Amino acid sequence: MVVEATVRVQAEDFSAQSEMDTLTAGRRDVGALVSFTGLCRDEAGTLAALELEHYPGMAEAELDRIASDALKRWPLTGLTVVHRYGKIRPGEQIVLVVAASAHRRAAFEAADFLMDFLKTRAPFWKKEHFVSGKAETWVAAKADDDADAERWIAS
Amino acid sequence: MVVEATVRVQAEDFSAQSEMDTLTAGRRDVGALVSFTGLCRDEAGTLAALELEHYPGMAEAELDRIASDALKRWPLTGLTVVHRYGKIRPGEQIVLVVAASAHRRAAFEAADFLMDFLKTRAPFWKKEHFVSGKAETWVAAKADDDADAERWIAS
Amino acid sequence: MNIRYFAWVRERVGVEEEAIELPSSVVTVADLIGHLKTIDDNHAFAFEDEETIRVALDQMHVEADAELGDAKEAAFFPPMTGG
Amino acid sequence: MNIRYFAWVRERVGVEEEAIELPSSVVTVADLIGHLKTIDDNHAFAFEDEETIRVALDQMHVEADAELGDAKEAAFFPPMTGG
Repeated sequence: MVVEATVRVQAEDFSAQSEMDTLTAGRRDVGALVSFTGLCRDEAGTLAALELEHYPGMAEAELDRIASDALKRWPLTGLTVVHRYGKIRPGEQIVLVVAASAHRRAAFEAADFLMDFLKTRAPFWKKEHFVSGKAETWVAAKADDDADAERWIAS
Repeated sequence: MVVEATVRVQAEDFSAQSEMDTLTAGRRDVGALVSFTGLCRDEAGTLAALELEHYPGMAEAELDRIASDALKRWPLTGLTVVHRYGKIRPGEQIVLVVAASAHRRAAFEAADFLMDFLKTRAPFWKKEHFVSGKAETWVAAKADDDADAERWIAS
Repeated sequence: MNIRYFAWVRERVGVEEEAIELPSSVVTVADLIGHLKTIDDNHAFAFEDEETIRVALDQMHVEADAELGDAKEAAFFPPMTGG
Repeated sequence: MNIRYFAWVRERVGVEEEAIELPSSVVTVADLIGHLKTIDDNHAFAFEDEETIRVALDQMHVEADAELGDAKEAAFFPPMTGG
């Protein structure tokens, strides 16, 4: 049984529940469903909005590659990744990963793996707009994120 | 800021989305939301239903204890655990954990930890009812589940 | 003392709950199990493989060497299989 | 060859995309960066700290020593910060 991941890059908001429902609809072999939702924080009231730039085409292609790796590595029954672009305000959703499997460990690990590699490999960039009106700045990549992604290489 | 976990043990179904919404409502400091939903599998068509017995009072108390441990261990902004009892059919939901945090690693680890300890410490027992009509049997505890819980003791 | 049973321990004993007067020689959980096994064949069968059975005193997990102290309720059950 | 820029690399260069004729001496990504830096001050500024900049050829990540081959599009951008 070949499982295909669903990958979408869109400006519109998404519904975690509706993506989860799609992965379980009509099935009775899914025992575990893990969702990760990434939201925009206001950084203690200083952030007015994030502006998410992406490389159209490559963003989808790279997310597809990461999702395919996850499908090879864990016995999943389904996998969905949705990433937004454009202006996103504090409290709004940015990214969603849902992994479904017969067993919980596979679902947890696949969702965790997907987020780690998405952060370091998917071509998206965040620019911060501040409440104070000070000049917008590009978010710097975190060394932590590279370290998180490297966890999966040794194991 | 003291964060209190929400723990519910109930016969009724639950909505992951509504529990997630509760943890993010009116907040702008939540950057990561991880949900785990455990569902009843039909075991390749052989299972008619699971019957979940629990120890009323202790089930809630033990889930509270595990949730409090998680809140001490990770900087969470919210944590919700819902566990059902009674007869549950294939495709239906059994358990939900939602962990919210500023950062994704804390949310992932807390949800994972909660499920591991819930499996080995919360007083719930599953009895399988079969499609074939053969005698119902109690599900045996898995050595894997103990090993999963022990991962957190060393670290 | 109030004694409760769950899952297959309950099915073997044949009751969910019972109130039992304990002799003063019963100090620990292990003593309590020894005492319960003498009640009848159903209890003896339920505690046949006593290493497997888990115990809670007043809704807290304890080991077999725990003292009953002033606990009001003891519960016996198989390893948990929730989640 | 079609060249695309993203995030602050785009802002420094001043254009999102440009078509550039490459001399035959440009074989690898590193050669391409060297060539782009000669175009004007904006390009030189964008590639000032060239170790930091990531590259994709036809929408696949590559390293600086990768050969351009018959790739139609090269893209330059800072480390990713999605998710």
